[in-house]
Amino acid sequence: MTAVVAVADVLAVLLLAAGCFFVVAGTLGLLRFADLPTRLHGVAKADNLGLGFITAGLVVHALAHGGGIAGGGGGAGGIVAKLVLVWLFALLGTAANSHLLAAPARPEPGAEEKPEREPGPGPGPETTPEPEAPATREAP
Amino acid sequence: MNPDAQVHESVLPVVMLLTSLVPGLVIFFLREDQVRLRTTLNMAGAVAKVALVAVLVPLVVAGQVQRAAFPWLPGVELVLTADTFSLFFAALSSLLWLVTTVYAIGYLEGAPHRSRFFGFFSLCVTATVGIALAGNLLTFLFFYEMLTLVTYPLVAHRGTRAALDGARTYLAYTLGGGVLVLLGVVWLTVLVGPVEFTAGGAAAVAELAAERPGTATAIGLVLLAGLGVKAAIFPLHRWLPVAMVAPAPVSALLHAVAVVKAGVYGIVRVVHDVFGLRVFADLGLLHVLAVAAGVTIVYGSLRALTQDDLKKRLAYSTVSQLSYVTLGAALLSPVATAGALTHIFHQGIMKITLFFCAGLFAEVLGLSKVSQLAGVARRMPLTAIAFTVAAFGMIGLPPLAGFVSKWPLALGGLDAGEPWVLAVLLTSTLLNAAYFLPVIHTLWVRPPEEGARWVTEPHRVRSIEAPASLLVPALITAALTLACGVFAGWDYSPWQIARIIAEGSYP
Amino acid sequence: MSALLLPALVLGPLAAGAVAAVVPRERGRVRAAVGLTTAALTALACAVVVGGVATAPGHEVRVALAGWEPPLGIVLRADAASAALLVLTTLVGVAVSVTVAVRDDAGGGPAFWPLWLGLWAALHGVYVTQDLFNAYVLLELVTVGAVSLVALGKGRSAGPALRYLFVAVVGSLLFLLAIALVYAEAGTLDMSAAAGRVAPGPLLTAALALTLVGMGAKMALFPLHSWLPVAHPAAPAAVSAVLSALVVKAALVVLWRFWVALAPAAGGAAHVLAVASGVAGSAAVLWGGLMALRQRRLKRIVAYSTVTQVGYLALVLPLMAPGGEAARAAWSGGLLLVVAHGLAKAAMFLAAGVLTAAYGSDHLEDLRGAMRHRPWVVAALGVAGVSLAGLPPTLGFAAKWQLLAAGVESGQWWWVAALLAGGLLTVGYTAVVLRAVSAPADAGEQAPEPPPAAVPTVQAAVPLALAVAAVVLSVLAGGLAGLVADTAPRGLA
Amino acid sequence: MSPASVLDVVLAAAVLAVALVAVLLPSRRGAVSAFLVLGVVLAVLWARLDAPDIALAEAALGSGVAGALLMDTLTADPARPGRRAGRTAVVVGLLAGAVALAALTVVVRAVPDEPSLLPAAVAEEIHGAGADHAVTAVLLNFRSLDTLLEAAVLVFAAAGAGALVRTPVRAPDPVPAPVTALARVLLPALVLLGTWLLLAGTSRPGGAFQAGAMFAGALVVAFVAGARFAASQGTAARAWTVAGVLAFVALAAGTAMLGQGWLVLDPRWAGAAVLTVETVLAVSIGVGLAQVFVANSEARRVPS
Amino acid sequence: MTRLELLLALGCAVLVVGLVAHLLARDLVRRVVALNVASAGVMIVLLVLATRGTEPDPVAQALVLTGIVIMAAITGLALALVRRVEAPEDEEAP
Repeated sequence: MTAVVAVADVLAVLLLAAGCFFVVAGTLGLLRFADLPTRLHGVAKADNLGLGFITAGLVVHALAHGGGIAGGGGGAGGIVAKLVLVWLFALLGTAANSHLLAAPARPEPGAEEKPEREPGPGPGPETTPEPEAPATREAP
Repeated sequence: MNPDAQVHESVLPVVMLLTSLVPGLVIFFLREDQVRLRTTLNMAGAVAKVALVAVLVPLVVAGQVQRAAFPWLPGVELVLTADTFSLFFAALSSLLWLVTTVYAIGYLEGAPHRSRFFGFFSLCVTATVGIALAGNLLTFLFFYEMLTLVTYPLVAHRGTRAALDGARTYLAYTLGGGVLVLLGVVWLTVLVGPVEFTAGGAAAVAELAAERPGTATAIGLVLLAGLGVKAAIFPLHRWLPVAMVAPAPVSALLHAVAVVKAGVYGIVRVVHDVFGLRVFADLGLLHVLAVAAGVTIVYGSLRALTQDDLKKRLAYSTVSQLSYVTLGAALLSPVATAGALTHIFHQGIMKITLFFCAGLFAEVLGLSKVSQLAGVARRMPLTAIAFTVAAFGMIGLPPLAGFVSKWPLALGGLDAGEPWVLAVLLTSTLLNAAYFLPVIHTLWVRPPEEGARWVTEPHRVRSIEAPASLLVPALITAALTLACGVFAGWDYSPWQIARIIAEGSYP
Repeated sequence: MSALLLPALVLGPLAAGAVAAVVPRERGRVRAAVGLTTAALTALACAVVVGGVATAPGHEVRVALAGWEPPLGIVLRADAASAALLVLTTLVGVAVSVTVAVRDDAGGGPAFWPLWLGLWAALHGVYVTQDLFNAYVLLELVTVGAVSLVALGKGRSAGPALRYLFVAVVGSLLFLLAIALVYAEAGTLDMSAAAGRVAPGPLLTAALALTLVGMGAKMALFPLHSWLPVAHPAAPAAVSAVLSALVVKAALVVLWRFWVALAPAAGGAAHVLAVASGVAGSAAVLWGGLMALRQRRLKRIVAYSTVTQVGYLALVLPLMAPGGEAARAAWSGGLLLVVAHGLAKAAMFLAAGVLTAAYGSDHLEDLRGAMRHRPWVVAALGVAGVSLAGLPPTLGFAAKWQLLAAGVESGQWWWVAALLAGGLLTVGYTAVVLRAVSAPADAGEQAPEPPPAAVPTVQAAVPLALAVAAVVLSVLAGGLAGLVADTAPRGLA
Repeated sequence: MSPASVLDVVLAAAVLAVALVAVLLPSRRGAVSAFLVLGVVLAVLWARLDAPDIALAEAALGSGVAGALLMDTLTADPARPGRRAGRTAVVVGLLAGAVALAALTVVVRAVPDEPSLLPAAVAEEIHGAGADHAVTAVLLNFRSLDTLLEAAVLVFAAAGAGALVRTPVRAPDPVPAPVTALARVLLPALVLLGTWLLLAGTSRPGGAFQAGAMFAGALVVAFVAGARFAASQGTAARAWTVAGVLAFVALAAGTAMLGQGWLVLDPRWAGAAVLTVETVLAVSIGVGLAQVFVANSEARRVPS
Repeated sequence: MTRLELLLALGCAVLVVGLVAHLLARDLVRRVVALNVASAGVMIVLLVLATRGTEPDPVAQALVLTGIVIMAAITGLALALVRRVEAPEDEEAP
């Protein structure tokens, strides 16, 4: 029996590591990309995926150990359900936020194509809260 | 203050206070035009108080002391006792309050803010009588500070810039004094518990003086300095001339009776009934007090010489005369003490007459400078007579009241072995003559100047030279000056009662 | 009976405040009606409780809420000190309620009532609570109520209100940390229970220091006072009266109770802190007095006067230190001063409010004719000034007498000097106000004073009523001091 | 006491780091964003300190509602550039801070390591206290006055903030499509979660305040999504805001008149009393916090 | 350095950081944030005290819960005041 638990633990650790990797990748994307849509794209996609892996890792861990730090009723099943719910709400939140942040930047669908833009794509209109975190972003 | 008195718990002392407190509070609420009601209230209060004094004097002389005590804070209580000395001062206050009320009603005819004036006027007398009847140091302090508060609006009554400035100086000095007295009283009460005025000084205080002379001396000095402000001892006297901006009745009552006498009365109480003469002398404070008084006597008279404004001259004269009492109280001889106490009474009567006359000259003829008074006697003979009688009394000519109180002071000085007192009294008498006689000479002998406004102006020939309500009080007090001198032998005269009180201080 | 009523003192006005909040703002009269009935009922309840305290054997009325005794439950205890404060709060509270009921904008609009009743309930709570954390929550309720009331003032009152909120919350956080440290050592939150379970050491010293600084900030003790002269004048007239007379006392009461319960066990450290409080108090007395002399606006003078009086109240800590007779005198003197200052300060601010309403501004130059047109309001200012200065025959004199006696008894001459100097300064700025208000007759060349706007007579009479109360209550001073004397604190070891 | 484990050290470092970032970022937006992160990290710390109730409250109230209020202020960024504090002031501040911190750490080391009296007392008395979960029992029975006054603080803060609003409140009209979509999903979920938290409070971490925060979140989402009922500051809204306090006072008065004394909950019906009060309290806190949010959002709206 | 001392020190550090930043900051919203940080510091101290025994101390936790709710209410009031302070002058009083 302990063999299954050991394998589950290894699997959980792997999944958690993958999750962390994707979250870090998403954050790097946020910092490295130039304009708003691409940065939004990076952080939304990668973080959600990372969170999915972390949730999966925790589910495996919970199944293996029958209840974890969250404790509470419903044994492993309850926890798994709650973890999945957490992930779903996180997805819902990120989706809505991405839409809201990106909406003003997208040109109106009906408007005609604007004449040739001036050379070099300037950074998208600054609507996102530009965190002056000491990110070393060299000007485009 | 007499040692063998039986003490009766009675409500009389409280009634003494209420006779002026209640009318005062009611008058505050009267409208300006309710003159008749205000006058009746004033007069009723004044007469009632004098009547009460008349009732109490024989009782007290017979040895029954009326006492009323109220618990205030744990361990300390407000005490009102009507013993001989307190009644002596209360009699003076109520008598002169009655006379001054009449004078004030006449003087302020048609003036604005009279309800406010007479309200504070009554509160002022309440405080003065409160000081007189105070049975212990705390009660004395209570009314001493209240007196300052209620006299400030009187001094500032006219509301002119000069009046307000004068009142501010007055407030600064007297409150400074008040704070010192407060410190002294708290200090003493904390060390020896509540101090009752007892003839010959409180035992507990004597004990303190024996154990801790340093502290006792410090307390004595603080109390003397605090009381010295109101007793106008040099250099704390500067507020007195400045407060002359007040209307005449205020100057008369405050600076002849209420405020200044409170200070001197306080000094006598502290020296005689708190520390006791012997203890005060041993601490060496008696000598300090005597010297200060001597200096003030001479200084006051000197400054009076140079004052052209009549009220300023009288003010400096008061500064000097007050220190007679302090000097008398600071000499180790019963005769001097008796003289000092009598002088409280006599100086009050004489000085109030002079202020009344000054008020008359200012009110009727608009003259406030001595130089302007040339030949005024022709126009206002009665006022001039009253002024002259009071002036001669102040100089100390027999048979007037002044002589009756100055002579024992001189004897006391010799009796106490302080010959320099005689020299001070002599120089002061000469100086008094030097600043009063020229005024009398100007009044009677010098012809009125041609340009003088009151001469050329056609004046209606009235039956008497000034409104009766102003003239009669002046004449009454002048008559009193004469009576106190002539009938000094009468057993209820100020001199006799003063002698009884003085014996109490030498157990 | 009074034990049953004690919690009603806190919960009654609270519920009334909640009800008043629900009444729509347009129906101002209904809110005023709720306010006035609550004021009346509260006054009755206070009378019963104070009577209960006076007659109860140990001079205390005690209720364990929810039936749980400490250390688990919260205990409300009204002793002589609470009785004095309840008397003060009732008098000032009724006066303020009547003033605002008679004249709406004195309270800053209909929103005044719910906030005021909530504040009133919190004040009652602070006076009677025995539990440290309960005191913290009550102080926060006082702060929220007071800040919101300041923000009702006309003109730019939001800035001063925010500044007051920041200072008050910083003070509360420091006090909360002090509670945490005491709880860490004593294991209980009840003050009297904790007193026995604390020992001299860094924890208790830190707790005392934090409470002194925290409450010092909330009651505007010098050097943490700069928000008060900005906030109090900005508030509507009736609110500034409540702030200076009552709200400042809430933090003071908590400091005193904390000190009386825990300082004796702290040994030497408490002496050092008491002296620090004394120095801050003396500095406040001098600084407040001097600044008050220099102000040209009436409300700012009165605000700086509060800074001075808070200085006096801070002197009580060092005066209580030696214990014995001095501590008893200092404790009863402090309480009398709290009541005397509360009445006098409320009278002064309400009078300033009437004059500002009549003359449109509180600059001394604009109030020239006030003596002639509004003699009774000026009289209230005068009598209040006399009581603040501690001159007879007012209650202030009794308080000052007790404090001086304590100072002399324990030989602490510095505080005696500060007390005396403060009295003179107080008379100083009162005289400045009285002089400015009674326009000198010979200043004929200035424009004749503008006829004052009509002010309801009741609103003009309230300040004088409070000032006279300050005089009349001096008769009760003995009773109160006696009541307090036997429950006085034991001195610092 | 167990030595500090790696997780504790990492967590402590994280909290301190985020706190420093939150206060040092010069721009208002940066500070608020960092504050939200701090809320989450603190929630983790509370969970680590075996305080799930507080973790819930921190997430829901500390960073949730307070975060929403702060984010709301960002939309009205003032044009005024932030004046920096004077050089000397900064130096003095830092020095004072360092000294204070050093003193506090010395003091804090003296904290005795054994538990206080109260956990044992609570454990002993909890059986009849109307709630099995210790924290809820303390909040609503042993120290019920604190909870009542705390709700009062919220009521009068809402009243104070409401008094500052000058013009009538209108729900935001141009509501972007994703918001309505999100609202349609979130609203029922939040209400359901809130109710669950409320009911769980008697036996597990949860209770009135966490549930109240959930309801407040629901109302805020409804307001942002343009629902008119969420924007109203009418009598109904104010009635609900004060309902919690009034219910509590009514209970207190009732127990005083009829029962054995103020707030004395008889074990027989203690559970029912606790639950009813908690329910009214939760809704009242939800509406109260929402009123504060609405008052804030409205206070910036310039009457066009 | 036991866990208790570490976390208590953390609480004090966060409190001091919050208070100093609150007193130095000029921007009103940053001051409100700093105040919340300081409050979090005190809550850390209180909660760490709750973990001293085998069972977590429910009373200390109740105190922290009350503290958090109060801090949220005060933040709401403070931000409403910030709005009034920064509102353009034309908004007259009611």
